[in-house]
Amino acid sequence: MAYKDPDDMVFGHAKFPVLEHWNVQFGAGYVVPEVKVAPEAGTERSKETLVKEMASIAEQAASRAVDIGLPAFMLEQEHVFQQTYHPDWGYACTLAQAEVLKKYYDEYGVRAALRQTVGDLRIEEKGGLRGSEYDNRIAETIEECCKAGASDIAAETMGGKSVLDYGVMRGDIRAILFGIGYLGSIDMEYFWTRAVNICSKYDTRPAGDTNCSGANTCMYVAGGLLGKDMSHTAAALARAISAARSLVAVECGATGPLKDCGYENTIIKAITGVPICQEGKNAVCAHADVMGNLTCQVVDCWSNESVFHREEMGGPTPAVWLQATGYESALMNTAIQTGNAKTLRDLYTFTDMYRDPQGTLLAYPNAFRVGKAIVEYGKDIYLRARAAALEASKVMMEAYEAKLLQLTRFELDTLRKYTSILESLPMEAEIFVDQCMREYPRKIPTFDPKSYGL
Amino acid sequence: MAYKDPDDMVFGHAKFPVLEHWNVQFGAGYVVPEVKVAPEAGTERSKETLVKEMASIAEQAASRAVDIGLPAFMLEQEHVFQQTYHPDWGYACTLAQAEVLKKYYDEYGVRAALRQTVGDLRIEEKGGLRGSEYDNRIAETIEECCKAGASDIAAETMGGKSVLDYGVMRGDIRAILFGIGYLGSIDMEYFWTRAVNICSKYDTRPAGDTNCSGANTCMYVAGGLLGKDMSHTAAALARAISAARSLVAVECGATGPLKDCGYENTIIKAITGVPICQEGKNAVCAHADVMGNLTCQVVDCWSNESVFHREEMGGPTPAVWLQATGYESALMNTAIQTGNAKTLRDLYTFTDMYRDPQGTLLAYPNAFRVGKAIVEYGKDIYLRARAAALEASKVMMEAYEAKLLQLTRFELDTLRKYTSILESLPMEAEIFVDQCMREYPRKIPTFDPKSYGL
Amino acid sequence: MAFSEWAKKADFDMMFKRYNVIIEGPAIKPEDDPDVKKVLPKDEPFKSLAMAVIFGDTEKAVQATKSALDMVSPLDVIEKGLAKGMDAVSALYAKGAYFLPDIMLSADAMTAAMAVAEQKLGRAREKKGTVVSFVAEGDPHDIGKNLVVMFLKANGFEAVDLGRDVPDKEVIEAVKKYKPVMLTGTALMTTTMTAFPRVAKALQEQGISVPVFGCGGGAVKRDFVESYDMGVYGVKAFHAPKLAEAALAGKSWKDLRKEYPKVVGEFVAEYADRM
Amino acid sequence: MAFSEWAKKADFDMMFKRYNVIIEGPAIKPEDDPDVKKVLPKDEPFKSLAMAVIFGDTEKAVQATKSALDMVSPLDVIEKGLAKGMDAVSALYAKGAYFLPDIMLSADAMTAAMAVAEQKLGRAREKKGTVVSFVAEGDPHDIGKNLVVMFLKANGFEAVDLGRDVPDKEVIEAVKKYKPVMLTGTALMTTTMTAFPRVAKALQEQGISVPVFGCGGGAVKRDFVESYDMGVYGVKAFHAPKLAEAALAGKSWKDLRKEYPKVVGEFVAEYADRM
Ligand code: B12
Ligand code: B12
Ligand code: SF4
Ligand code: SF4
Ligand SMILES: [Zn+2]
Ligand SMILES: [Zn+2]
Ligand SMILES: [Zn+2]
Repeated sequence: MAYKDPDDMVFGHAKFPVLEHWNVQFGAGYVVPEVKVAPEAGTERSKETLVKEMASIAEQAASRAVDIGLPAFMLEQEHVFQQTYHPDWGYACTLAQAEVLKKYYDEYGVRAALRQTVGDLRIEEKGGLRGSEYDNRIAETIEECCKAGASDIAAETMGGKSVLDYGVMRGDIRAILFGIGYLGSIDMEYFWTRAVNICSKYDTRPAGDTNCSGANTCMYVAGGLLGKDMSHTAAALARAISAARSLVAVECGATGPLKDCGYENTIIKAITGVPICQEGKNAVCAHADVMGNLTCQVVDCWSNESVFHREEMGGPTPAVWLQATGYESALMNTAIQTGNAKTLRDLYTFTDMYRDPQGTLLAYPNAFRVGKAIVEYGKDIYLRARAAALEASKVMMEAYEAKLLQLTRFELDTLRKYTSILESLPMEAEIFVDQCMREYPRKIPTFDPKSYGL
Repeated sequence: MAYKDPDDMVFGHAKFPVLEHWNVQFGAGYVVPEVKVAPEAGTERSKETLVKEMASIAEQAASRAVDIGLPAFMLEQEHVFQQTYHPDWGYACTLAQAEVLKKYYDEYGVRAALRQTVGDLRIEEKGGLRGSEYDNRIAETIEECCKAGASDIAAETMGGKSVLDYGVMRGDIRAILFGIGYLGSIDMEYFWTRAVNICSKYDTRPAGDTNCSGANTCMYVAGGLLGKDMSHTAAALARAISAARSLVAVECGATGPLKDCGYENTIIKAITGVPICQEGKNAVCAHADVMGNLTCQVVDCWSNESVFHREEMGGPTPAVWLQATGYESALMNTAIQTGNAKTLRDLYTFTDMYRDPQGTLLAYPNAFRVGKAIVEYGKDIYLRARAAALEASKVMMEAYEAKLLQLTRFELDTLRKYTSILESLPMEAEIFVDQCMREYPRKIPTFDPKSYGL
Repeated sequence: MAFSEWAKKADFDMMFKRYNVIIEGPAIKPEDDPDVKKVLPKDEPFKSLAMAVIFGDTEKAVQATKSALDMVSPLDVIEKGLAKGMDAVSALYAKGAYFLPDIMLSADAMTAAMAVAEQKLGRAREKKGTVVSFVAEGDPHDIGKNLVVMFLKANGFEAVDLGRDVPDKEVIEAVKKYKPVMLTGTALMTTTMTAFPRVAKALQEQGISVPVFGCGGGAVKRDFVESYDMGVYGVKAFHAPKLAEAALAGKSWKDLRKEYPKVVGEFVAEYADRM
Repeated sequence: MAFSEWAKKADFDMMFKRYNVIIEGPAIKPEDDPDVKKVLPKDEPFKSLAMAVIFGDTEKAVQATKSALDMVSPLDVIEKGLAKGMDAVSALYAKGAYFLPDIMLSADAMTAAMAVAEQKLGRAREKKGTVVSFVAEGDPHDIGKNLVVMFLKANGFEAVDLGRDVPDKEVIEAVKKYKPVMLTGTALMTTTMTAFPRVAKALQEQGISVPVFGCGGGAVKRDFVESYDMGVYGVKAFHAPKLAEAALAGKSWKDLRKEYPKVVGEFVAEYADRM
């Protein structure tokens, strides 16, 4: 564990800060606001139109940063298919944004970071995850983005998705554990070893990877309090498991700041001390979650998540949303500067700690506990993922029994049932994998064991 | 002054809380989130389409409130022209929203308030402010909204606009003082005596009035740090003056919660103790301001300002924006419940206190000072408005001299120049009015003295 | 970390409310639910068949089917027994008493039992109709599409699942081949949903008309879908079978745009102006 | 209230930066600004005329005009003197060295001085062209329109100001009457901007064509304006004279849509994809 005591964790501070060009630090004593806007529909039709779209997003964001006095910001661009599929598009789009940020940095001294999040185009059932055309193009595009001036590279890889999806639909916690915890971890190692390698040749950080395809899928399928597709306790278990999986990128050399939608990042920060991005109450136009404040608790870079690129009454969305995350970051930075960071942190946390079981799990003292459970099993990707889920279950049951966390019958039933299934799983990875391999390849047509060296 | 010490003011608490139906209290120990969405273009074409639009906004907001666990919320609808011009439209639109809120209140127990903000259709140069067709229709529509179940009525009246606009364009501080402070106050008395009277017959509160047409116009014309249309110190002076003007509604019997865009509300709360709505960092899609956090400092109802009614990736805008204000309110309510309200308040304030002179002025200890300057002159609408501006000037100069507030040459020059003009103005209202009446009717063709009984 | 102290003094009701817990009535057995009662057969062997589906118990469903087949016809087993169970499950899902995995398990039980009945029947029971489903080219987001396919199957439709990242051409080929009563497209990105108007146009140009082209997914919004012919904006996956049924009953895409909330039988915020 | 203590320990640079203060260069006199130098006449009496306008000094401008008229023609006074001063003011505004009230005062000085010159001339100097401006029906927001009118006037256009809350019919009548080179509409609300397409359609139906119909204001966005013929989305009020000049020079609304940033001569975020 990078931290001895969860109380040592606070927003804007990481054990291992990261420095990127144009003078931006993450985790070095201040929170950086992030903005992210998806290209307008239709701009993907040609390289030229997409490049212009990228420049326009950058320009709109940077000019607002200056207009409201933000000391620093990060611009993230999540690649659409074409940006990653054509490495030369990836290069040109990144370059266009880098030029804008550099101009503002030179003119005003505003610190600016540029994140390129490549798209994970790989499809298990179409060529597999390794060595396919899609796979090779991703590697090429990462390199082109580095060349063009990206400050860091992130991704949201999809290893284990086929099995996870099956698990979600059937409420099969073993499939969820196998999909995210085991298969996901294997693919992460493949993907990030390579990505770290490429980035190391440039002034570009290999930032990290979120389990969007797993834990976030569960969170969005679970939905709000009235959602009827997945139990919120089950989504919380998936989240705990995902921490063991997303940790792999850091083990492979990713430095952070970890990607914004990794709600598991608090756990990974507790273990490794790398800075993290997060999203929450200023990402309402993109996602609905039930913990808008809690995710601020130990954040180093505060994001809005992708929104439509269009005009609002208050200006174009890159401006408007940077203003939203910029003001929240300013509040956190004020708390840091005045010595009130821990109080504000605890208020953020407590606001959502019992709104929903997912918040209970991720509240930083509890997240810390899950982190500890993970490291106890070292590099055993199966056992540590299982331990994470079991500790998460304990956390939620304790809160429920203390009458702090209220649960519906459905939430409580699934929690109990899944816990006992998890407890009954074998203590050796080999046996577990054996069991899974007997069942899932048969039941899930899109699952390609070769993609994981199985 | 309702408060002896500015430190006694804090969000969620007002000296004189207001109770509205469906069990909503303002200023009674918790902050209520507000949401407001403008009808989609084209829905104004018929009564039927507008009524449906209103119901849909209400339904989308209420269902999200429940989905993320908000204990209470306020829905505000700022009337478009047709809603106020046709009293029967006003009735039907209000009724449609009231029915939705009542349904959710009955089914889930979620507290809900419904504000109807009538449009001030009156045009000085077309029939004048008093007794014109437009004027009469406003009164009728207020009554219809009360009948249909509005929880409260608000407005953004435009008295003094003609002269104010002239003042803004020429940088004429005397015209600004005359327009907002003198003419504005006269019209407020006319408008609100009547509105209070109508509301008193129903279970509907007369909430209050913001100086959108004056101080906000200045604020938006001033724009961001790089704006080049109006000095930010001048906009701050206009704001101080507007407090003396917006106070009139309360003197006429308005109870609050005062309207969200009244950035002068902190001053009025200090004087009168009524609860207030405010907007700021969650209103980015509507307005760009330079004090997104500060406006939370003593708020009782936290708003998003009007946005387009459309779909975001995270849902329809009524849902999305209620989530944004709902989460910020939840943070404040957590601070209240855990005994940290004052710390959070001060963090909000300090974040923007020196970002811009407008923030310096409105920081609650300074706002309190301006309030005191106003009450010293009792009911003399001219002298108290002038005193407010002079005290505001002092506040800004002190902060500048203490090297806390940085000013550009332009900001400093205008502040000095305007202050000396204000100082040189006569100490009797009559003389001041005389001077103004000799100049402005001649120079401003749209100014109609009869509208103010002059 | 003052949480335990804070928890003692804070009134949580002022911070949040778990409405899902608040509105939860007493636990009742599925078969006691009034909406289930309406569809549940009263007589044996149908009741047991339906109940096995309701509980998502594959083994029991197969067992009950086997013994029922001694008494009644395979078609009756399916239509008066198993299918009624599935109707009950849909009702429970719609009201929030059942959740997605429950439906999946029930669908599994239904499928297994039906296989037994069809074996006796000597052929597959006729499906209500065929629907083709795809995820747009360049788009990997397929959970929504998977749900659509699942709900269609559970409701007796033949659902042809083309997968994700499907080139326009393949979609058009499939429509030619299967002549579906409905085509469904899912896209979650601004830059992939542009496939829908392309596909719609290509179909028109080739003179192929599909009664309904249901389009949905994250970034897709109603005004976008209504900007090209055939498109009907789909909000929830479980609306898909209702749309398909309406199409079978002769409704056109124009009708469905206008009557969406009526067709799916519930309040739909996205169509609030057409209620 | 711990503000004074906080102020001592806080590093403000981590909370905010006042970039307007940071980038402010040393105070220079307007006449020393390089862009002003480019347009400022070197010789008297023109230099004094221009300088009086630059300083927004009505008295001096009138005075200087009176004495200049003894030496040079009224037209030269206006065109080689006063107008150059106004050009300098525009340049200073565009770069942020001058602010709105400065421009207004300069415009006042210019107007007063011009009146004197025109008196000598015996007639009003010819305006560059006529522009008609209005705020849409039901909309009281008129500051943007007022700015547009002011900038047009300051740049030598005849600006017919129809006011706010103007019925469509009045707009059309005015266009018929004045045959303007440009019509400008301002609307700040979603529910009033719908006047623009109505007006555009009515004009077309009556066979009246306006080279350019510039539309702007709060809720108005480019895609909306480009959804009807003649409309050109106007971003900043001070762009209005540049658009009018381009229209005079023969550019159509189609050209202006494409070349907006070039025409107004600066980066415009709203047109970033057309730079
Ligand atoms: C989970 C998720 C992922 C997962 C998907 C896993 C999976 N198995 O599908 C993963 C990690 C793979 C992923 C990847 C990416 N994602 Co993603 N993802 C999401 C997320 C959070 C949820 C999507 C989801 O599964 N929702 C739940 C399902 C059930 O909903 P659904 O599909 O919409 O279906 C519902 C309805 O729409 C309806 N429906 C759907 N179709 C139809 C059809 C009919 C006929 C009917 C009736 C109904 C219907 O039924 C369902 C409800 O019952 C969304 C956020 C959002 N707001 O949508 C982003 C989102 C779609 N992703 C986004 C992005 C940017 C990406 C990436 C490009 C990021 C990157 N650069 O790496 C990559 C894709 C890379 C690539 N290959 O190009 C953006 C898209 C932005 C844009 N450009 O428009 C979104 C909108 C998030 C955001 N706000 O930024 N993502
Ligand atoms: C100040 C203001 C007011 C003032 C206006 C005072 C005045 N003298 O005009 C007052 C108080 C009167 C007012 C009233 C109302 N307002 Co108001 N108001 C505003 C506000 C804050 C600023 C507007 C402003 O003056 N901006 C500064 C000027 C300079 O900007 P501008 O006009 O857009 O012009 C610029 C450009 O657009 C451009 N431009 C404009 N036209 C043209 C044309 C050409 C050719 C070119 C090149 C350029 C160009 O030039 C200018 C820049 O250089 C806006 C917020 C916003 N985001 O716009 C809301 C806003 C317009 N108001 C709003 C509302 C709802 C109202 C009310 C209806 C509220 C109510 N119910 O009482 C009332 C109107 C009642 C009625 N009669 O119907 C909403 C509209 C929502 C909607 N439905 O679309 C807005 C958008 C705020 C919001 N987000 O909620 N308002
Ligand atoms: S969930 Fe949020 S983050 Fe993950 S892909 Fe999706 S959008 Fe990007
Ligand atoms: S400034 Fe904000 S509030 Fe005032 S009219 Fe305008 S919008 Fe309504
Ligand atoms: Zn993500
Ligand atoms: Zn993300
Ligand atoms: Zn307002």
